[in-house]
Amino acid sequence: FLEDVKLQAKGELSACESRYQAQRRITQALQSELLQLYAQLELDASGHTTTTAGG
Amino acid sequence: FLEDVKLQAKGELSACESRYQAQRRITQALQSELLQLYAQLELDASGHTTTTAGG
Amino acid sequence: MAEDPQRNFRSAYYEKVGFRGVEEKKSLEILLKDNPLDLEKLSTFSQRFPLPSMYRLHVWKVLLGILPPHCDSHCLVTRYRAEQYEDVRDALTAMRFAGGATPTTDLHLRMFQLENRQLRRRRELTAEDVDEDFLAISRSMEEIVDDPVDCYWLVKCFVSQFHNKFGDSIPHLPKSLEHFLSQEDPRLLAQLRASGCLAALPYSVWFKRCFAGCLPETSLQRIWDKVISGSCKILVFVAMEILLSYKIKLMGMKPEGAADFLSNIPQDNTDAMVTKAIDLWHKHCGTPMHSV
Repeated sequence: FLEDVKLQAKGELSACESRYQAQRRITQALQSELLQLYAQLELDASGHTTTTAGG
Repeated sequence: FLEDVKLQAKGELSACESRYQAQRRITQALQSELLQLYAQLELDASGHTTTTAGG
Repeated sequence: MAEDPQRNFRSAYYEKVGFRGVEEKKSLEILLKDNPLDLEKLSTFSQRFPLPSMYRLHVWKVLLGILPPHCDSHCLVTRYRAEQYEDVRDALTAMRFAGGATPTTDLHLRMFQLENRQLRRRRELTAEDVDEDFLAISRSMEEIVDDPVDCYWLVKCFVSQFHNKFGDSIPHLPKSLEHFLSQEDPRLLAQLRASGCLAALPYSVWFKRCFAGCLPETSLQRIWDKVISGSCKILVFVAMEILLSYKIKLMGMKPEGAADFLSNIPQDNTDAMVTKAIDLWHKHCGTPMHSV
């Protein structure tokens, strides 16, 4: 009986844990996408400045 | 004893739930930041075109 | 206790007229009433008998660990699974990997890659990031499962379990096919070897995609019953039965022609082929009690 309760809890916890882990992977993916975008924005900004200076 | 095990399981599950919720808030913040950045990048891109056309 | 003669008569009768399934369905229903579910018994059942279609997806989910053995938890866990699906899907939408027009199979591939930390940034994606094996399995699963959440979880867990459990065995399956073919039809084997066809067989469709895209879903799901419940050997016997069925045709073919033909076999007779393949598998590997 006790084992049964433990097993049931384990099943629920592992599904909950998997949902949490997915969130962590999502965070990582979003962060790396954001980093890339910021880098691009800066590149664009500096490119823009050059154009303005040239004109 | 049984009650004890059940309570412990409940505690672990609710800890997992709150970790999940915290991580979820993070990803939602990141997602809205991402949306804004995309918008800004597109604005820059279209602004750029106008400048070139004007010059 | 004496056996119930009437029951035996009825079973024999059902068997004769093709209603053996009625008895099987009843015994599966008894297994499904267990709480917690007995995974070993469910595996054994689905190794021995075809799963009735009304219970197939439920049994698959339990065997693949998408649902836990305790039935009282199914409701909660189903909610967790649905939330996880939505979380990953929404993130991919935010990252512009997916939009309204993205085919479900592509979305599911990216979701799978994100969950396995294999998703590269959108601008860095190359043709190598398109996993054709995953997509083929995903397309077939989509024909079998209506609900996208269920479909994603089934593909994800099917593919993961297949790699974890059988990853080491898959490279040996072609040798295994030769071994069993040498017992069933040594002349055919010799002929295939001599003509060069043996080396050109579509092994990756057969053994990496588990026949997805090669057989229609009605036949496919009966093979996947066996794979999901723990056997990759069944794939060898399906391959062998295909070779035996088209023996005469194959005898006169060149390797390219054979590869082409076997990758696009006629779809009309596949149910009977799968039935024969399962019989062959039981014959060579024994009727499984706790078999692999």
